[in-house]
Amino acid sequence: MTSMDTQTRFRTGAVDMTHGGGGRAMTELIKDLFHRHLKNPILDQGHDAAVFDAPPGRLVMSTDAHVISPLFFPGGDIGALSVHGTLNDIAMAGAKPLSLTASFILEEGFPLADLERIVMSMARTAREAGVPVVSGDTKVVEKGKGDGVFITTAGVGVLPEGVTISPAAAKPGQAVLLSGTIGDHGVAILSKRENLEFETELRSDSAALHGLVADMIAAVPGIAVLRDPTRGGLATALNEIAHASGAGVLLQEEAIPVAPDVEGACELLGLDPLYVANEGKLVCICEAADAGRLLEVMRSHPLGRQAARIGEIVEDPDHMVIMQTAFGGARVVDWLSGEQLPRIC
Amino acid sequence: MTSMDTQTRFRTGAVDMTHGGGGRAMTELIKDLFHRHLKNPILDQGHDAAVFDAPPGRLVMSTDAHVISPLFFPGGDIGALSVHGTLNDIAMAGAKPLSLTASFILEEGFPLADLERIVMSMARTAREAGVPVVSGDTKVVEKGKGDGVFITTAGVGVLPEGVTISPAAAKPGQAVLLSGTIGDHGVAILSKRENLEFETELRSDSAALHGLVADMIAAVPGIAVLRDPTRGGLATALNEIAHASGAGVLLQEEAIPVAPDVEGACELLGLDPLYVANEGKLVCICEAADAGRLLEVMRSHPLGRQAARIGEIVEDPDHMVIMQTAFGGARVVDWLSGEQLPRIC
Amino acid sequence: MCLAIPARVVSIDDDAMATVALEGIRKPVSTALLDEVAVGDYVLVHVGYALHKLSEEEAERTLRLMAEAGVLAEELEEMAGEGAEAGA
Amino acid sequence: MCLAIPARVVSIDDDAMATVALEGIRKPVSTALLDEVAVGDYVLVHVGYALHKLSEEEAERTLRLMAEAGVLAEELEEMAGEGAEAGA
Amino acid sequence: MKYIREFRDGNLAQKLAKAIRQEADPDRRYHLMEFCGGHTHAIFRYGVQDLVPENVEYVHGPGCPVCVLPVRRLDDAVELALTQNVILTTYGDMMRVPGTKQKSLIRAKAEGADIRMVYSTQDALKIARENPDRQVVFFAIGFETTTPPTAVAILQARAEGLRNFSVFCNHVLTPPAIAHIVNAPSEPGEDPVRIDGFLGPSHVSSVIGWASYEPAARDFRKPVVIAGFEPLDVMQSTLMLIRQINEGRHVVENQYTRVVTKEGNRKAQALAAEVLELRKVFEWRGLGYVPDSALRIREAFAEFDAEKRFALSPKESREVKSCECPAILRGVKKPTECKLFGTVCTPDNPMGACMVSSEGACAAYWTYGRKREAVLAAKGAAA
Amino acid sequence: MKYIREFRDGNLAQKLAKAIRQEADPDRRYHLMEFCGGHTHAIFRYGVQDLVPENVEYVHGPGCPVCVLPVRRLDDAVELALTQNVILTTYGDMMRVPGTKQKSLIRAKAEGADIRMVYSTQDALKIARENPDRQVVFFAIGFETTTPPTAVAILQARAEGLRNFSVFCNHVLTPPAIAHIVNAPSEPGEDPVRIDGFLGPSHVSSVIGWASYEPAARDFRKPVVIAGFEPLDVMQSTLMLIRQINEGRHVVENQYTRVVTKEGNRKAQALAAEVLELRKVFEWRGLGYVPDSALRIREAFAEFDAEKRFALSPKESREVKSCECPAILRGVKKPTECKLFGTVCTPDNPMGACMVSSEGACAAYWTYGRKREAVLAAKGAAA
Ligand code: SF4
Ligand code: SF4
Ligand SMILES: [Mg+2]
Ligand SMILES: [Mg+2]
Ligand SMILES: [Mg+2]
Ligand SMILES: [Mg+2]
Ligand SMILES: [Mg+2]
Ligand SMILES: [Mg+2]
Ligand SMILES: [Mg+2]
Ligand SMILES: [Mg+2]
Ligand SMILES: [Mg+2]
Ligand SMILES: [Mg+2]
Repeated sequence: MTSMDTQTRFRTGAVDMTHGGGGRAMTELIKDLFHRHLKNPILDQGHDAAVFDAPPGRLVMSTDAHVISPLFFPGGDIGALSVHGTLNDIAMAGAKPLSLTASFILEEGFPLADLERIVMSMARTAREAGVPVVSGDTKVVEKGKGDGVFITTAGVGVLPEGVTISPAAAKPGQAVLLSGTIGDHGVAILSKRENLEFETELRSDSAALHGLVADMIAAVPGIAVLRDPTRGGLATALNEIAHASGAGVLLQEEAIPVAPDVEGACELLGLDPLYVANEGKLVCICEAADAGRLLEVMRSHPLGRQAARIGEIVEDPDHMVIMQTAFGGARVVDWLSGEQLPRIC
Repeated sequence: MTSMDTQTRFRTGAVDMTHGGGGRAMTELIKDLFHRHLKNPILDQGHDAAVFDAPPGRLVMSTDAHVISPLFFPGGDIGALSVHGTLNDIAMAGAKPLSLTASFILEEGFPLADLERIVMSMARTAREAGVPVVSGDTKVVEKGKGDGVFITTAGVGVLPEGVTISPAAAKPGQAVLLSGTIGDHGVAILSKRENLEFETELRSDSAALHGLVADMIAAVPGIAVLRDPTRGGLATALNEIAHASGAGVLLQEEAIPVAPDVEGACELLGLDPLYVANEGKLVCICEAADAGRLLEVMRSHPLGRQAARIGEIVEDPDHMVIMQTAFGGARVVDWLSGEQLPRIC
Repeated sequence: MCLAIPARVVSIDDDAMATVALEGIRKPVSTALLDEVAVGDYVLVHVGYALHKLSEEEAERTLRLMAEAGVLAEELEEMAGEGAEAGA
Repeated sequence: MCLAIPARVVSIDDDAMATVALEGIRKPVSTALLDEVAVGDYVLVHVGYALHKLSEEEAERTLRLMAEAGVLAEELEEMAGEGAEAGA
Repeated sequence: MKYIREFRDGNLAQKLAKAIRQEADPDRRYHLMEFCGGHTHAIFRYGVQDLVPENVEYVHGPGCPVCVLPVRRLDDAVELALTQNVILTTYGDMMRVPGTKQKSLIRAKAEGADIRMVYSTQDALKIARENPDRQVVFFAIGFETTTPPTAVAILQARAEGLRNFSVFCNHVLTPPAIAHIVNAPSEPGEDPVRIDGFLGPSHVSSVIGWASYEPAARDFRKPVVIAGFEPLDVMQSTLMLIRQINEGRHVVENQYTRVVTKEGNRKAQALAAEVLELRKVFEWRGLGYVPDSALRIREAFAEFDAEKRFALSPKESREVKSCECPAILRGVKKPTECKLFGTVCTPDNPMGACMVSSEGACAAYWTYGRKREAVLAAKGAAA
Repeated sequence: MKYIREFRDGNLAQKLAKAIRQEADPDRRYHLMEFCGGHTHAIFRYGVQDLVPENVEYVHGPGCPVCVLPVRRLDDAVELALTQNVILTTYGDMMRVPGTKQKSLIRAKAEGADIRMVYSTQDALKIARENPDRQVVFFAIGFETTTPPTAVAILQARAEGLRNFSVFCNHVLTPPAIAHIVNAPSEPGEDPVRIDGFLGPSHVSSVIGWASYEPAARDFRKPVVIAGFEPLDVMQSTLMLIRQINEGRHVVENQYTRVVTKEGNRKAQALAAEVLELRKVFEWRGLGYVPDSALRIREAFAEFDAEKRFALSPKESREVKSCECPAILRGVKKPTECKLFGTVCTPDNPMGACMVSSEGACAAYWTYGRKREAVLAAKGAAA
């Protein structure tokens, strides 16, 4: 009989305040759940902080909190998403991700079975991405002070020599590339929202982009900007780039790939696909001369099959995003104002 | 007129769903609040991920979610605490912290003035610690799905050559040192809890320990274990060390410094100071021969004035923590079972 | 105002409900406002209700008229062009 | 059972309440259960109520008795020791 | 997207553009009021203005239910949500509209009010069923299109015996609004509204039928073309209006024949009439008090009428002083003539409903129409 | 910490230890029942057992209000919280006690019940005031010490007209329990309880006065020493008991004179008696049905009685089968004699109340007393 011989009950149990109290129940949960599934030599150190070797190069660091509802959705769940989200932010700096941390805020009453499913999904995702979760944390909040589970991940990566990717680097004349269809993630999520329910075969595009990015950088080390158009969608990512670089963006509506179901759902709900979230797409801005080469590389990667050149960077003292419509007119693609809400008029 | 000319209203406003929507309100909040107060050249890159140079050495990484209530308490607030928490976890590996990330989960309706106060406190704390916040994230959840604000920080540090600190390194015969009084943070928090309210001059000990740790390592590079006894208090930290190392711990009750107000509050509420949280204390385990030298170094640092040798590591196949009481008996200092709750019997 | 979109009825369900499809999207809508509705009909969907049937013949006719107006205009323009040339 | 702790009354407040101090801790407690209570009194605090006054004289007397029992025991032990020695 | 994408075709647009250029008399101006925000939206979203000659001018009308709702009614809804402990359900469109002192439903929600966005009145009923010990109020807005679903919900609530459901009814009617605009004396100092013809409501007409506009066309001698909401519909209707104007005719024509009939949807009309009746007078933002222009819940359904179930305090509602929404809704001013436009008032910080609703003229100007010079310059640079 | 720390002094402890060794007859065993969990706690927390001779044995009694509460009453509280939409307030001690199927209040809370820990009945009143549209129930447990604060709260609620406050009353009385233990026939197959004397309740006695135990001492010919809860109090009382036993006396002596008087706190007694009255019989965990051993709310205060206000369903409550709490509470078995102790049943996963309450004998054995060999070995290694 040691002092650590109880067992967390995953099949029937629920999170309660004792799982966050710093006592044995918490230690058990960490051992039986997090350490078990996320197992790797660095995490196994069992320290509050993880120690690991890093190759030489500048470091890249990022974090994202994940608060999605529903927690499970077609094509993913909060666990996989929280890994992809941070890996992608690191990849968008052109860096190779080295390690991740994961911090959980659990709401009292959350089923342990769901938590285990989420952690297993995180573990699978991290394994597939080849990036270990090296350290973590768990807190429990009272019922009504959380929403099931929030996961904040942070990551560290290392930047190869000679790569300088930044949203401020966009210059007039450069080409704007997009790795695939827009809006898949947002519509997949909406399809499971209570009171909106609709059916679709559409799945979230949630994916880790650092492999694609590595191929792209290998082909064209001088890429100017990479950005994953997540919350706020393509429109927001491009406005951020315009804002950071001081240039304008001119898009061609016809060139932007949109899945039919995304178009359909947006028409039904009164949304604009340009503002709908993606979790496995990237925008790339590069010299016009490199665009063809990059598109080729992107299209030969599974996550870039539908890559397209969607526009260019232009001079614009007001750094706006303008789109030539398929109809033959032009419109401003502005910042989003607040959340996009389904609407009736 | 640019496209970014509105202003977040800090004096009167409150967080609403638009601040998390990925649109302009969110971008404004990030600019007017986070970037303004946390300003540093790395954060100013304005990318989703931060790029920075790192000195050579193994990397150390850690994360903690902070969910404290109340958000403001004597001696600190969630902002300062979230910086200290992660810096300390990195310091407990013996590392020098390089950079932090901060991820906010805001509840709809949270006053922007409070948020600004918290961010300013974070900024001050990070500045004093000499560690920049290099990247961040903000999410907004609906009212009733959060609790004002949760902050998750992550940090990266670099480990000097020759330092190997780990909870598994405790060996029989080594000395157990403690940097000061226990329970100050927990009691300061309790004093502001609704329905428990009592008055005390006591302040949380929330502090960044990496400076103290640097002095200690400079004096004795061969320190075996460092641990900050946070949630679950000293008892939990020592049980974790015993569990990781397979040794036992024998404490001397008389040697453990406890502030009079902590004793008083614990008597009133039926709590045990050994299990009450600290946020600016460390436990150090070292060769007995080094104990005197380390105590001297600790006592000459402002955060270690009351440092004491509180016990030793002993052989124990059941790796328990035992305490010789001032009264003359002995007791097991077990893992905490669930949260410590104020009690009547 | 009054965002409404035509979608095809793919099934008639219980309780005055039907399922409509728009591309791969399938959504239940109320048919309480329609006298009769059949699978294959296109209906105008507004706030979760089928508001009116869409006439496929009329839709085709409208598109034809648009094209014709254009053709007519092109002819007229050509004529105008000739006239202008003639007048030059 | 019945966790209760002596604390000193530092003020008499409104509504049958008083403030007690234990080290630097000050806490309001109900005095509804006491007939009379004055600043300086030590009272036994249980679930936020002052349950009883503590008699300082009796406390001192108890401590004296404890010490005396010890002294007596020591003397007896010495005698026993002597006896043992004597018996050896 | 059958019957949608065809009506957004760029080639057909070029053809219609030519036809319009052919028909439009270069020596006169055509002031066409698009009554509906749906038309406004299509014009800006697709850049229709780029395709019609300079002398064809679209004048934005009051056909946005969000924009015409008087502030007092919104304040009432906010009060209901904040003080009566109800679950207030409403369409997403209303969430960000500023009431007195900029208080919107989204801010009331942040203050703790239980406000839930619904996509359909069916969802509001569902919420009522799931929360039997809470009062659930549906904050109903909209024109004749959106009215029948409200009536159906009330009938269903009665059939189910749902005692915790009620409707705060703000449904308004389009024909009286059109009549009011053509008929209204201009305000002192204001230029009279010049309107040569109307792009008539499309989806409203699918319910009430195009014949409903015949009195207005006849009495005020203005041509009306019932126009679909796709950009080609707008262009074809423009062409039809220009022809009527050129020929001096003023009848109701129906461009949107694939959906709109002369008599509309009789069943929907009957359901609405069973539950709702005319209000003697109702306030419209911009238009003031318009007789016989709105609906209320009939006495027989009084138990489902939130105005009767809850005591709402009389209030001093105030709009932002310099907001020109009223003049814009009457077609007298353009958004760019409001001195708050784009400086104090933006979609992130709207001062009036016209800046919030995606069909509001100010929002449309801001989002799609602002700084057309920059747009054109950018196009030039890219070419 | 005046009047606290002095009574934990290690030097005095050594002196008293010597005195006990002197007085205790090595040829006999002393079975002393510490009635109260407070004594149990002190004995283990400070290591008192290390200081008394081997033939002085402490037998743990039923004086822990959490431990003796029958599962059905806890199940009732869980039901109240889960099905009646009340705010259930209770002392922290009750939160983790397992009911039928291990369902504790903390688990009910995780399932969504609104359960709030309070430190005082004053806090429960405050919650009732702040939530006028919710029913607030105070789940009252405790012996005579904790009873008067409950009575005060009910009187205050009546005075304030607080209509949403009620009490689920589970207060029990110590003298009948003592009588029951000494008097009880052992269960079949069980050794009879051997008790030579009692460490009597300390804080209970401050309310009811030490004279309350005179009948028990006299009738059952057992010495009783009212003992304080500090470790020196326990040791001095042990000495006093040993002397009585050696001398064949059986009276009530008062060690805890600094707080306990012969008659107790008359005002507290009167307040309790105004609101509460004897129950004819009440179930105690371990002891079974004990006559005149508990209190209920008088008819005059019926509106504050949660048992009258809420209809609770009759239920089949079940304790874990092999849990030996009942025998342990009667002093017949030790925790280490329970086969679940330390394997299936631990403080993290308690099977019985005795493992939850910090005053429960099983919890005390686990936390402080488990594996004393290891403790002693460790001491040896360190020496
Ligand atoms: S720009 Fe704003 S303030 Fe001006 S009219 Fe439009 S909504 Fe009103
Ligand atoms: S150890 Fe557990 S199961 Fe055994 S008697 Fe104690 S509480 Fe009951
Ligand atoms: Mg990030
Ligand atoms: Mg991100
Ligand atoms: Mg990103
Ligand atoms: Mg941690
Ligand atoms: Mg929740
Ligand atoms: Mg950490
Ligand atoms: Mg930590
Ligand atoms: Mg730590
Ligand atoms: Mg982010
Ligand atoms: Mg909350």
